Amino acid sequence: MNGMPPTTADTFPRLLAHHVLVRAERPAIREKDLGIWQTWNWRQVAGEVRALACGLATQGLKRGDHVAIIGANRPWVTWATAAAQSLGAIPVGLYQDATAAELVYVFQNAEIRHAIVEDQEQVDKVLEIKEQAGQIAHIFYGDPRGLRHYIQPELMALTRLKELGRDFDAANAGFIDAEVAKGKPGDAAAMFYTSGTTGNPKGVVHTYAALIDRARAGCELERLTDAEEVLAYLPPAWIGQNIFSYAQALVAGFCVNCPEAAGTVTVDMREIGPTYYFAPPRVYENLLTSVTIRMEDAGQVKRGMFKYFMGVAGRVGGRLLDGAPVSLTDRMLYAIGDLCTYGPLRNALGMSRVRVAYTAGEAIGPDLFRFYRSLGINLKQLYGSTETAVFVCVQPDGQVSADTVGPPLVGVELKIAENGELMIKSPGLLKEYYKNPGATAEVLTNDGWYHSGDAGFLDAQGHLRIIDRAKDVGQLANGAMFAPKYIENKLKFFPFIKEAVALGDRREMVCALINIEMEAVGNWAEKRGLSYSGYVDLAGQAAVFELIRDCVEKVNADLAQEEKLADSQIRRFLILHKELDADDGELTRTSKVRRGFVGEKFSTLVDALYGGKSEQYVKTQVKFEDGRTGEVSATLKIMDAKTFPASRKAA
Amino acid sequence: MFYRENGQFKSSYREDQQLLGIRQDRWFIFALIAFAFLAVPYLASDYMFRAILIPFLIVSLAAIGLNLLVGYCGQISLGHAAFMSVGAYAAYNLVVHFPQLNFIVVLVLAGFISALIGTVFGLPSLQIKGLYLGVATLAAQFFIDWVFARVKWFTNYSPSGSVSTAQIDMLGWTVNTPVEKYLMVLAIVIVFALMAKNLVRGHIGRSWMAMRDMDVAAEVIGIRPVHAKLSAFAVSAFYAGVAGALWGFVHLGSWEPAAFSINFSLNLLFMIIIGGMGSILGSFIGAAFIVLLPITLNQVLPVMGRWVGMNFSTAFASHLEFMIFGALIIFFLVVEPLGLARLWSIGKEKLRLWPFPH
Amino acid sequence: MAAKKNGPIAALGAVLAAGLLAPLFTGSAPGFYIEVLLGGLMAGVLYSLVALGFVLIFKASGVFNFAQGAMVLFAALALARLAEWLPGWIGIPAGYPALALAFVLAAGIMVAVAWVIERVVLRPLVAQDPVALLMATLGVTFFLDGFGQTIWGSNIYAINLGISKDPTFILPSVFQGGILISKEDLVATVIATALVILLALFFQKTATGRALRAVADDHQAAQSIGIPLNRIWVIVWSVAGFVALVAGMVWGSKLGVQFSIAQLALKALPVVILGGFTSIPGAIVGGLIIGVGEKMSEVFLGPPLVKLWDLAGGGIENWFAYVLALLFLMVRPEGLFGEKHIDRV
Amino acid sequence: MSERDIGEVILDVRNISLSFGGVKALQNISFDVREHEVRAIIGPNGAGKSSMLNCINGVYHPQGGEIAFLGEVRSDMNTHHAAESGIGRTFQNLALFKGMSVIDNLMTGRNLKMKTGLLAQAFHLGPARAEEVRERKFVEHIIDFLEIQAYRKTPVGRLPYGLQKRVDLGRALAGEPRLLLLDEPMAGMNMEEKQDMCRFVLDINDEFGTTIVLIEHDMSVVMDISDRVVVLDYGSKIGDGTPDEVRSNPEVIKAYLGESH
Repeated sequence: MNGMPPTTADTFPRLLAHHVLVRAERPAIREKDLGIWQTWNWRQVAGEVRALACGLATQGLKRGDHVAIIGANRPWVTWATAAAQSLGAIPVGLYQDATAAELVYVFQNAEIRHAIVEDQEQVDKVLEIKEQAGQIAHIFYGDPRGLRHYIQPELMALTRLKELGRDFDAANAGFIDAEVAKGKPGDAAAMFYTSGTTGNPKGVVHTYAALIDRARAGCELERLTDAEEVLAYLPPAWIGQNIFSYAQALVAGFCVNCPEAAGTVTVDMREIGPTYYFAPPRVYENLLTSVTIRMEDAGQVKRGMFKYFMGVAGRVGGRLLDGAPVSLTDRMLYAIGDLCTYGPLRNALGMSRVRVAYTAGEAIGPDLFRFYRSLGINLKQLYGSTETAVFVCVQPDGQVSADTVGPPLVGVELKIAENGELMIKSPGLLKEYYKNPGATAEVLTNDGWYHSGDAGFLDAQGHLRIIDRAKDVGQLANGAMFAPKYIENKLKFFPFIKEAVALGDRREMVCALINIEMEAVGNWAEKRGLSYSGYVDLAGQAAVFELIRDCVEKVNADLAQEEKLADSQIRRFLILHKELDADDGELTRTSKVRRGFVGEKFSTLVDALYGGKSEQYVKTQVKFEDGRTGEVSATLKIMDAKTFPASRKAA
Repeated sequence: MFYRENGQFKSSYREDQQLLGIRQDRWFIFALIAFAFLAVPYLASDYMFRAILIPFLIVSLAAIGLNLLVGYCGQISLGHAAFMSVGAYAAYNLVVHFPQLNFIVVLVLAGFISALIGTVFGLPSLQIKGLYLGVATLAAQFFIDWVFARVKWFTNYSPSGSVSTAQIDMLGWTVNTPVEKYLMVLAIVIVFALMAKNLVRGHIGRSWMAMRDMDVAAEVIGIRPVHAKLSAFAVSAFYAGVAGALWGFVHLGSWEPAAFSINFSLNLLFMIIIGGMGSILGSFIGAAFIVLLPITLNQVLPVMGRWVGMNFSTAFASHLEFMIFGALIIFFLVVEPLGLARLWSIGKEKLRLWPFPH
Repeated sequence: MAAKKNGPIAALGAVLAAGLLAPLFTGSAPGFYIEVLLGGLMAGVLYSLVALGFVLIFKASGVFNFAQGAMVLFAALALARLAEWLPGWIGIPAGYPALALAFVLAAGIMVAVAWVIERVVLRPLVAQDPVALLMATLGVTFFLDGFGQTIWGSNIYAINLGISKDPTFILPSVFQGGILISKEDLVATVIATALVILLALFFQKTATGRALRAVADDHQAAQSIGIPLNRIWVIVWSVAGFVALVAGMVWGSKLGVQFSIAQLALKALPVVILGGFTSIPGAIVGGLIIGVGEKMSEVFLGPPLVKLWDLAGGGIENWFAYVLALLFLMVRPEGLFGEKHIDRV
Repeated sequence: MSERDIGEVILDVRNISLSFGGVKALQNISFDVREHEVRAIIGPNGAGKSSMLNCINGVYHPQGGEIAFLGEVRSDMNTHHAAESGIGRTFQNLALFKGMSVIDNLMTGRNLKMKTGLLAQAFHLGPARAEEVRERKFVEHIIDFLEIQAYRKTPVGRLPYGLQKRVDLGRALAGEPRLLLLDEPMAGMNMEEKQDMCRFVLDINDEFGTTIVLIEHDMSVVMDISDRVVVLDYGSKIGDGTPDEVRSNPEVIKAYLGESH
């Protein structure tokens, strides 16, 4: 049952048809609705899609048109997507929380005439922008609640649309099949709008070939079968969701499960127990925090047990996953732990059945990463973006580590530009930015290389390491690469360090300003019976300095492992006397460090660092919560950190 | 801890409403039943069967009946043993007058007769609540006691006033060894427990609980107190009747009205208080408790006596039993009104949440 | 809930009256008739005594005290055994002095019991649904029975009030052979009456008494005017305990102190149903009705029934009270003197 | 809600008088309710609002007057008949079935629709099972409608007050009432919960065309959602009409002066 579909199934509608042939009765999609998991098998799904497609045809949807789809993870979203594609139209997913203004731009940019939306809320939003967005002709809605008294001619319920479709289908048998037959792998399959940091969003156009090829590559690597269960809980407008819960489902023929409501996702996850799972690092982080918090309230015995077995897991779990040798006693210990801790924990997280779990998007802390793997959850990193149809690099089983994103996936070529930017050539690259040749030219070279905008390099094992956004990467005076964010992340992975600012661009060495994590360090201090009056005092303590110095030197140690970064080891550092704060402009509102600003604000300190002083008096304005401003002043110690000789391993 | 519920999702209401929703629970129960049927017969001694297992099963049945009335419908009964005696004497007379009847038929008929009487004595519940109803049921207790003690016809004019039963014969299978009796009772009790469970999860059970929890609201949404309460009395008395018949035929063999005295009624009440109001499982737990406590006391006390160097009389044992019962009732009413069954379900929840505390 | 019309109750009354008078016209000797009647009244007095305790507690704490009987037994046991032991312990002369002291001590003990009950049972269960409280008192019953017999012993003990048991004949002139009654019953009646008067005074005249009435009328109100509910309960239960002691003494002296007292005390339930849970006069009248009714039915209704259905003996008195109460509940749940109430949504 | 079509009078209350042992709770009150409308009864606390509802669905039996529902004239309702003839009702002080889960509470509200007998139930025979499933489906729609999916199987006792109010509403809806009586649906709620409740009330009236009579002592909320308003004060009617009429009614203003809302 788990063979890949033939290559002749080269568009999503054809893939759908293929599954109707080979696994008509297997579940294709489930939705927790009215208290139970309503299930549709592939035959039924095909029927729904067919009806919708015909319906859309009656409403004048033509090949090449764009269809806006605004909704949560509901079966009809999938069906509508497939239906549009059956007609050769291009579905454009939009986020439910998109503002009217954003909608206006997209609707105009893609000349959208047909919109398929979830409910009254979205209907209102679309009607509101009708004037500006011009040519909206049809709005179809899934949930009729509250819409009974709407009289606008554009409106129609999906149920009605399907009726029309069925009648039409009955009248013109073969029409839809003909339309599907017309589809070509090179046609645009879907369009995804990326909200660029500046300017208007850009519509990323992907062809069937691109999406299906990447989906297939992923499936083959992980040997995904039609037995997989996935939980569709991320916004459908996001390409990742489209790949994991649409493209790959259609390639491997597995079942997609839609949660009942936003509020019930965790419960639904526990019920379904997905076997194939994706989440951004922050989700894993939140889960872990909730686990630790809940364990806090547990009784002595349980806490002891938990602590002990997590220790065992830390030692053994990862190795077992990687198939590395483990002593018999450890295996037995782990088995016991699995019975009374890991197993129940996985169950509570809804991950008992997870075979493959991905994370991507940003760097993930090694401890966090190891925690899940030690539980026996096969968490792996992948690298990709909207423009690359996600799959560029994936860590294969057995070659997993916290700081790489794995080797390039089949069909992908990588090269590093001299400015350190990662260049990608892959069958999954975007066709173009819709109606934006300028932007397209910026990212796509004539010979088909894509500018990822990320700085990275391939390590000794040929695994890709992403270190920073290319534009943030600088150079040390000696010309060596300097990637501040990478260093800062490494520092921030230590629980004791809240924020860090690495300096060194066009300087002879790297120095760091560090914020301690008040709570963690506070606890640490109390355990040692150190008394302290407040942040400034604590930050000034010699013991704390030692503590942080350890962290810094650990970072240096593994920086030394990477020849390109060996020179970026932190020579000197200090602990700031105040917490970096958005109110003082040191962080962005999304709490990212504003490196430049901090550099200027604390110029005296910076000078002191590079001037080789051993301490420096400083006085700073601060805003308090209540808006008053005051001053903090302190004499800050400045320390040297041990550095290590760069290990020159043969690559 | 032993629960692995990922992937146990329900894709139909049938599945969602089934009795044991969680796979692990199903395994546990099936294992338990298998053990009771296959292993116990080889493990237990005749004494075990006679003195513990059979009485336990039968009073469990009676307790379930009482629980349906008190725990689920919120109508108190202090005279349930009387309904048991109705069942017992009904069965006796049926056997006397229609010897050819199959025992199962006899049981069921006895149940119906007792249900009839139960309904009659349930009539006051339409007029009066709580305490008052308690007294009404006491009336049932004493009146019925008297009837069987005095009206000779019921005891088939036996001079001593006590009756004794022939051996049980169903469809050719003569049930006389303790093991056979045990197996028969076990089968019957399981079936009836299942029926009770079905009732309380259906609309009839819900109408009972509605009367219990908030009778005015129940009426407002269209539940007829007459139906709800009387059906509860009838079903409850039916269970009591069957239990009574079994008690007489299988456990006692021969008995007199005193066998179903007010104290028996009170003990049944204690079973469901300790075991758990509104819980079928609780009825079993409570029954086990009340059956085992006296026996253990009688076993343990002399031993303890020897330790402390004084010998406790059997009288003392019985007094102690009284005190412990009394204390336990108060303890549970104050500390855990839902009884041991509640503790059980809490424990289960803890296992499901393991390793988290909540 | 409350019955609308008084038709049925009138009918029931009529039937009872008829039943009471019937024997006179069925040619049983008037003397004997009156004897039976008096006998019934005497028994009724005892019932009333127990019922009294009931009503007190129900009025004050809304608790249907199943344990009243057990309290009677417990008190009686205490009295009997103390009276028996005291001379041995402190060399106080047996007979009245010992009895008197024993009475005082027993009273003290009952106060202690009341206090414990309030602490262990009432306070935790306050504002629980009455059925739960009823069951709690069931628990108390069992505990007291067991406990009492453990410490006081479980044989039959005598309480000797020093009244000659031999019967006396009165009004020989009116009925030939006169009417036979025992001094003991007379004494019992006197004591009971005295007790009732005492209680009446207590409730009418003393501040505590008035407080108790306030509580009975409305718990919240009582609390809001600053009456500590818990103390009230202790007092009430103590008073009930005292009443139980008196009842125990009288009964004990008549029948000997034994376990059956606890069972007999169950009779108090129908009595209060008849009289109404909240009415002291109700308790007394109810007691008398039940007492008389039982004896009458036993003596005059029993034999014909036995003959009619060829019963194995009478024993109607075992259920008469309850069935009467049951009928009463059907037609007039609030009893003769109790007050109605409407439950609000 | 202008385009909603208000129909004929379906409930007509004619000079109802009610008193508890001398205390006059209602003094010949008369008003009518039209199909599909939202009718409010307002008045200060103790104005006799709840008593009025209790008369309409037969919890109380008025001494005087008569009530006509769907043409049937009765001097006093009985609760069961009221329920059967399509009068649903929620309670001011939550009268949920504490021991049961949300689903069971709603299912109980459905009991009038469930007919299978004891034996079928006991043996869980086909019909009983089918019925159970059928009604469960219906109840699930209500759960969906009231957005309480996350609490389906929680015992109602554990739910926060606001949600319990919703379950109470759901239980009433389960009976598919033609006339829905809401007894202070917003009492003790914060502003947000009140708005939710208003939305539900309007949606119910809109989706199912249910006629609604609701009681509130808080004028502000009611005025925007009801078509017509009756004002009670000390057991007698002092105003009746559209919100605007009522607002400008001097007596009403007087009654509400001093009332701090």
